[in-house]
Amino acid sequence: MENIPDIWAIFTYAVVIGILLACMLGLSAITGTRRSGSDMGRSMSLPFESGIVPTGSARLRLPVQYYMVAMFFVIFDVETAILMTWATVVRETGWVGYAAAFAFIVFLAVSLAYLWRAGALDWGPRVPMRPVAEMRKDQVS
Amino acid sequence: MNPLPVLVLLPITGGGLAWLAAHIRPHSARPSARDASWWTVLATLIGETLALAMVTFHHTGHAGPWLEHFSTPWIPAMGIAVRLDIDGLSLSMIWLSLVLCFLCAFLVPRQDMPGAGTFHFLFLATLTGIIGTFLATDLFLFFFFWELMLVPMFVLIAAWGHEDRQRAAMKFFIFTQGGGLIMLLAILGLVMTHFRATGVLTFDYFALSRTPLSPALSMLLMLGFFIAFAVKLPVVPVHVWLPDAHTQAPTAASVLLAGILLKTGGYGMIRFDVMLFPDAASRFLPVAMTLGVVGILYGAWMSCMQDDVKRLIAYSSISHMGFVLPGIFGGSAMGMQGAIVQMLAHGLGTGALFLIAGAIQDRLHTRDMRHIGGLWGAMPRLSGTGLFFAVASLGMPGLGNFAGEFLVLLATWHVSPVTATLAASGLILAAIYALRMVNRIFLAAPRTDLRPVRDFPARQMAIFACVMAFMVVLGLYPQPFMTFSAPSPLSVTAMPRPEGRAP
Amino acid sequence: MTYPALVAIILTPLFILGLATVLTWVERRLLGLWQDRHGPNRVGPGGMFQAVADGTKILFKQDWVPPFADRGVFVLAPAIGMMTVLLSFAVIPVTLRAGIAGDMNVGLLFILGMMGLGVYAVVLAGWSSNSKFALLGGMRAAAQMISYEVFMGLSLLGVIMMAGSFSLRDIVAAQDRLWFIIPQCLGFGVFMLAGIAETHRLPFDLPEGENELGAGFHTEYSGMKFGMFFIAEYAGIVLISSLVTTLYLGGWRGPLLPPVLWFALKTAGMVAFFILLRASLPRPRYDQLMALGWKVLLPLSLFNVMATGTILMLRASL
Amino acid sequence: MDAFSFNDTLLLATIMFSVGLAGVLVRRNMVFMLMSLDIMLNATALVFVGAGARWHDATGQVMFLMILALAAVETAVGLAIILCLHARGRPTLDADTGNLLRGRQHG
Amino acid sequence: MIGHDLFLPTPLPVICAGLMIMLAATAWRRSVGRGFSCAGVTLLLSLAAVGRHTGRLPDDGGSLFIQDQWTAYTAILIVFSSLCILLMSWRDAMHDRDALVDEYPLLLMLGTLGALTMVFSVNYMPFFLGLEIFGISLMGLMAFGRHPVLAGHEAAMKYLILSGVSSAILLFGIGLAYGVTGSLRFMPPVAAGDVPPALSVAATVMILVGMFFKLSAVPFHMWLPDVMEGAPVPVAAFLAVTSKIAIFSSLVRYFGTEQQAVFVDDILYVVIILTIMGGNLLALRQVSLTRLMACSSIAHVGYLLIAFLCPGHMQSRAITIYLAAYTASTLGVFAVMTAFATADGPDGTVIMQWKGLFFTRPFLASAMSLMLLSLAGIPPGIGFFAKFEIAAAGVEHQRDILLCVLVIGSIIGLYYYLNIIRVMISVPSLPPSSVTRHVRPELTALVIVLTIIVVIGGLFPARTLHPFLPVPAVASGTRDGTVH
Repeated sequence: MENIPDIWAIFTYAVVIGILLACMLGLSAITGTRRSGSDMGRSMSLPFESGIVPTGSARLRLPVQYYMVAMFFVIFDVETAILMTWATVVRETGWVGYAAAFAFIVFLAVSLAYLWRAGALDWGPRVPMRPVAEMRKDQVS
Repeated sequence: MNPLPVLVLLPITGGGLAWLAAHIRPHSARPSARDASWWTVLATLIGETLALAMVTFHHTGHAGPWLEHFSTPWIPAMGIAVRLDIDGLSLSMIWLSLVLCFLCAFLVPRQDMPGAGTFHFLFLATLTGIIGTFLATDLFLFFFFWELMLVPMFVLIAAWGHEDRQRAAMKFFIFTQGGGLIMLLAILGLVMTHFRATGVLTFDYFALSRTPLSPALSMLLMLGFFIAFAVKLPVVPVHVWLPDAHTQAPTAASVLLAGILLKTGGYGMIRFDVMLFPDAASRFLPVAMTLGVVGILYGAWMSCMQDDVKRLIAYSSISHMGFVLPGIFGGSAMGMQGAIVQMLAHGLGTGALFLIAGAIQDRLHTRDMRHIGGLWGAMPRLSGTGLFFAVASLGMPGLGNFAGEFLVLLATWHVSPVTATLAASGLILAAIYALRMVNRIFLAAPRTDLRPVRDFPARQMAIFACVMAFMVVLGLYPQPFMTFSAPSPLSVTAMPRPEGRAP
Repeated sequence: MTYPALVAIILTPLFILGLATVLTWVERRLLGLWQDRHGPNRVGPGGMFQAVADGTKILFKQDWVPPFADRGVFVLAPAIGMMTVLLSFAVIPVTLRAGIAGDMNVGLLFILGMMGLGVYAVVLAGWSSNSKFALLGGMRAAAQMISYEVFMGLSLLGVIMMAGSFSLRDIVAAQDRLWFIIPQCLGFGVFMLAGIAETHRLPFDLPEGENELGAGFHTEYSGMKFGMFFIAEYAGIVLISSLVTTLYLGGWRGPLLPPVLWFALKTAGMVAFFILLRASLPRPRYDQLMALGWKVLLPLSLFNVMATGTILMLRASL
Repeated sequence: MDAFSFNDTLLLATIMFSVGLAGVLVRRNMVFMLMSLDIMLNATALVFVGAGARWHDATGQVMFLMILALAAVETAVGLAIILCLHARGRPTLDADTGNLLRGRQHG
Repeated sequence: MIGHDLFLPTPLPVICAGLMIMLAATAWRRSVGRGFSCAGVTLLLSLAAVGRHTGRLPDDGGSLFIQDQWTAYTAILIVFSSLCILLMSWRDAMHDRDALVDEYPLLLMLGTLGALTMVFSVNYMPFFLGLEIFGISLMGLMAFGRHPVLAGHEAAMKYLILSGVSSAILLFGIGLAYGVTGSLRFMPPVAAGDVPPALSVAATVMILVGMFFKLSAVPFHMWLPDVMEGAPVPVAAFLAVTSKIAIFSSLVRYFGTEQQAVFVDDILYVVIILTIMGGNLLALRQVSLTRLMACSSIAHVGYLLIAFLCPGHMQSRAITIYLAAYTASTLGVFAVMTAFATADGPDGTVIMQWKGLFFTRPFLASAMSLMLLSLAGIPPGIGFFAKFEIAAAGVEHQRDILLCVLVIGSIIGLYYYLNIIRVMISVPSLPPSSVTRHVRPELTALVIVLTIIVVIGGLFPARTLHPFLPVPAVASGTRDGTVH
């Protein structure tokens, strides 16, 4: 384990950064101006929505794509992790390792193709292409 | 060609044919086409009888007690083979079965029955199981048939029975199956003991009979067998299924149940309990006697309490089969003979009684004795038959039951006079319930206005007459039956064996 | 741990902070230059002290935590953002010797991990603000960053395969004959795009998207906490630039000049490139951004991995 | 010259595992249950890494990767199911409200 | 270095390839029929490939997979049951346009792949992989619920959480075992070095607990009825049959058939008693047929474990035949259920829907009765012989208490199986003419085939089953020969 000193160095570094950040936050807390009571205007206690008084909860229901991206990330990131183990030893594992990685990537690509075709990668509803004539008809009527 | 597998397979094949026959032209207008299924059954029974007759009369010249043997490997790895043997005991039991089946086939009303084909198939399948049970000398095979006869019987009761049929069928199945599983363990225990002692894995009855057993173990195994048979017989604490099943079953099934299925219990006790574990059986005698006496008295007492005809007969069966127990375990040849005769007589008598009760129910649509009465005037032939069998049931000297009961009581007297006395007092109760039944159904004033009902036709009366004749012969001159149906001792294995059996 | 190393450890974050602060000025000046207008030019010579003025202002602004926000998380979020970026610098080998833990054998993985943690900063900021704009911005940022993290990792596979190591110093050493930008041009392209998306810089700054979402995930932030997000972004630019330098441009290697200078030059060039991109490119729609990632970059980087592997294997076996 | 002995690793892993298990048992929010599950899985992954270090054997790390993949897939599938439940009109993430499968019983 | 010991039983790559082709085909253009036929062809191919393998078993025992009679046997069972389940779902898939069922055969194949991997593995790594592939594909399958959609998802979620917990426990045990022995070989750990033996005991116990969870043995059984009720009927069959075969086969391979450590025996003893009694008693109260089948499958696991606990010369046969009997009969029940279900009418999951079946559809009713009787252990079904063998194994080892439990359990079981037959016999509430029949040739064929298997297996077990008899794991010495 030759990188033990490295770990300690990084640890120290992290501590130093932590202290630094704490100083920054603390300093601004000390130096910053303060308002209290009636000085705090009503508008300061409202979330910013471009000048409109907010209505409803801020806990929105988000489009499903966000969740899908989360799932795909989880999957593909782990695939990356597995590929990385091969990446460092490409030459050592030889053609067998190459074949394994190749199969793996093919599987991955096929799954990606499947996801693509299934529409999982599309954001928003698919807008059907309509011929121009039809749109004209709509306008006329 | 060896007749034994034919005996076993013929009924089920016939059953299949009967089922097919009913399905070929089910809606034909001609009665002969509608009854095709029934004719097939009849043909099967006749064929079976012929085969049996061949066995009976072909080998009378031989000296050995085992009349016939058949063996073919089945599951060699487990030492399981299809081993069928027949001796006098099995033979007489099968004869009894056939006679009763004929009775059923002729007397059970067969018009307007839904699913006649299936009914006949199940009926014959039950018969297969029963005959298989009487013939098998491989313990696994025996168990196989033992289980096999339950299923069709279950369906018969559950599908064609009376009001509360399904609960009764479940009760019947679970009790018998539970007993069967315990017997399975006992069989396996015996086989394993034999395997440990000799290194040979076999289910052969004759081989297993030579297994060296410690007294405790043999007692345990004997009990395992005993429980299964006791459920079937039935012995008192485990009899609960019987009144329900008998009452709710359709007539034919009642006859099969009372006439034959109960006998498999007795047959099993003789063949397996006493023959395989003679020491344990003799040590078990006091318990068996107590159970027997309790059964006699309890059955008779309960029988006196009933209003339902079929229920009354069912309880009387318990009482009658109570005599079998001390007879079998008494250890004397006389007791054994008495038990066998009792079984035969009870099979015929009770079977006939159930048929009569069924006939009454078909005609009057009730089994409640409080609503029946004065049948003598309306149906003299039916009533006369009923009277005859009721009297047989109470043990009238000169009829089969008397011979059986007398022999058993005599044998018991030698062992334990107190028991014999108590058992004999059961006969008094028997007289009460039998006469009470006769009195209320046939003799008392009519309770309801009897619509014009059909009496037994002459054809049926002829059959009943045959049965009555049997009963009389059994009562007056039982000796031929006794010698004929004595169980073969194990030491004498069968006659010339072409295949050569593993020892 | 040696004394000089300790000094380096303490000075590095300060230096990076300073650099990032200065970069805010540099960027505005450069944008002015490229867009043919003036940048900040009042404070100090050439507006040089503009950054100092901004810093001072930020320090004295009100330390405001909105009452509707989730207080603890709200304060923590910018610190996390800052922390992950600064920590990533630890494994960057400025020269053969300089660098805090440049020898770390999983250096590249460490950086990827830190970038992964960086997502928390924006998500937590957006969530804890309890405001619709902030939440939407945070979610957009999260989706974008985690998506592009996948492609970034995959695009790096080519480099790792060629170098046979995760250690950044080994990777630089493997480029003694040829910079990886040439054999790995595909990977480089993907990595650049992913790097821009990771730092949510223009043109991929949809999480902030001021014309749609106010200021995105840091809408409710002000004062030093906003400043930290701001600084972290510039530190991120420096980080990506120095990573590109290390991974694709041969790191400190170069003729004549000392290694440190070479490294600084290359990094500065990359930073300038970032700013140039901002000056010249329009912003795509969000769905276009995601489609670009999943439908173009991912297959491309998979292809890159396979191609690199094939060539490596062929070369090894011939 | 191991940085941590196997027993220390094991201790840490056990603590993590217990925390995760407690989480699964106590939390009723399905997302939190998923997270607790991941903690449990990560604890087991830690055991493998520790054991691999003890025997200087790479298979431990291979198992670690496998567990990582498993955790990822399980999380993904779990999220998908939660999403479906949510989309089909179950407004809450509370696991206790799922009572469609109690089994109707006699009486 | 990897190239030398790439030992791979052929069914695995065959199914993998089939999976990829199917996935690509789905991506190209969706077609339910093609997906199903592709899956069927792949399963048939893999059935043909059982027993073959590529590469050669390395001498140093570092292999991940193994190929012997036991694996061949269980693999055949698994592929066969998958085929049956594919057939069962055919009708729903082809005639229910609302459901997006293109992925259904895909997931089914994936599950089969997982089960096969488990069966073939002699290393924790592929075992664990197989377990998870199986579990995760199952979650997907459950969500295909046709009628109460939410129920399917709820079932899947329940399964996810519980199987996740059990996987974690199992994995922790494996990790401990690895820490104790330094090897991932698939066998109970034997402590080496300075690690206290308590660790290896803990490892074994945790692995056992994990396996019991997956097998749904009693203290860990509560999920199975819920999950099976929520899942579509064919998926419930998959859960009840395939997973049981795969995990039980692994259990046999893991502990071998030799005498185990005492504590394992004790644990098993208690678990068996609880499992048989618990499963049967639970089943008594069910009105849903799928739940009832779930409970009965719990009980059957208990019976199987009795044979597992009785090493010796009966054991191998008992386990083999019982597995076959259980598979055929359970599949039969589910096949009849699918055949009974109609698209708009009753789906057969509630027992009362079966009322009067003997009069409306006698063939189905007879087949159903046969299967149920076989499960209950009554001739002429194959289950009779199987239970007989189990009892024989138990008697040989004088496991008296277990045998009593077996008998009591069987009697209770008899009650609820018969109860279904009773319901089928009772007079129908509807006149026969009003019952619409949807006769599907493939389902009829399936039911007939299974019926024949059950009857022939019950009447001639010697002829039909003994050629397949495997020599499980250690007892044969194969493991000793291959893994040192």
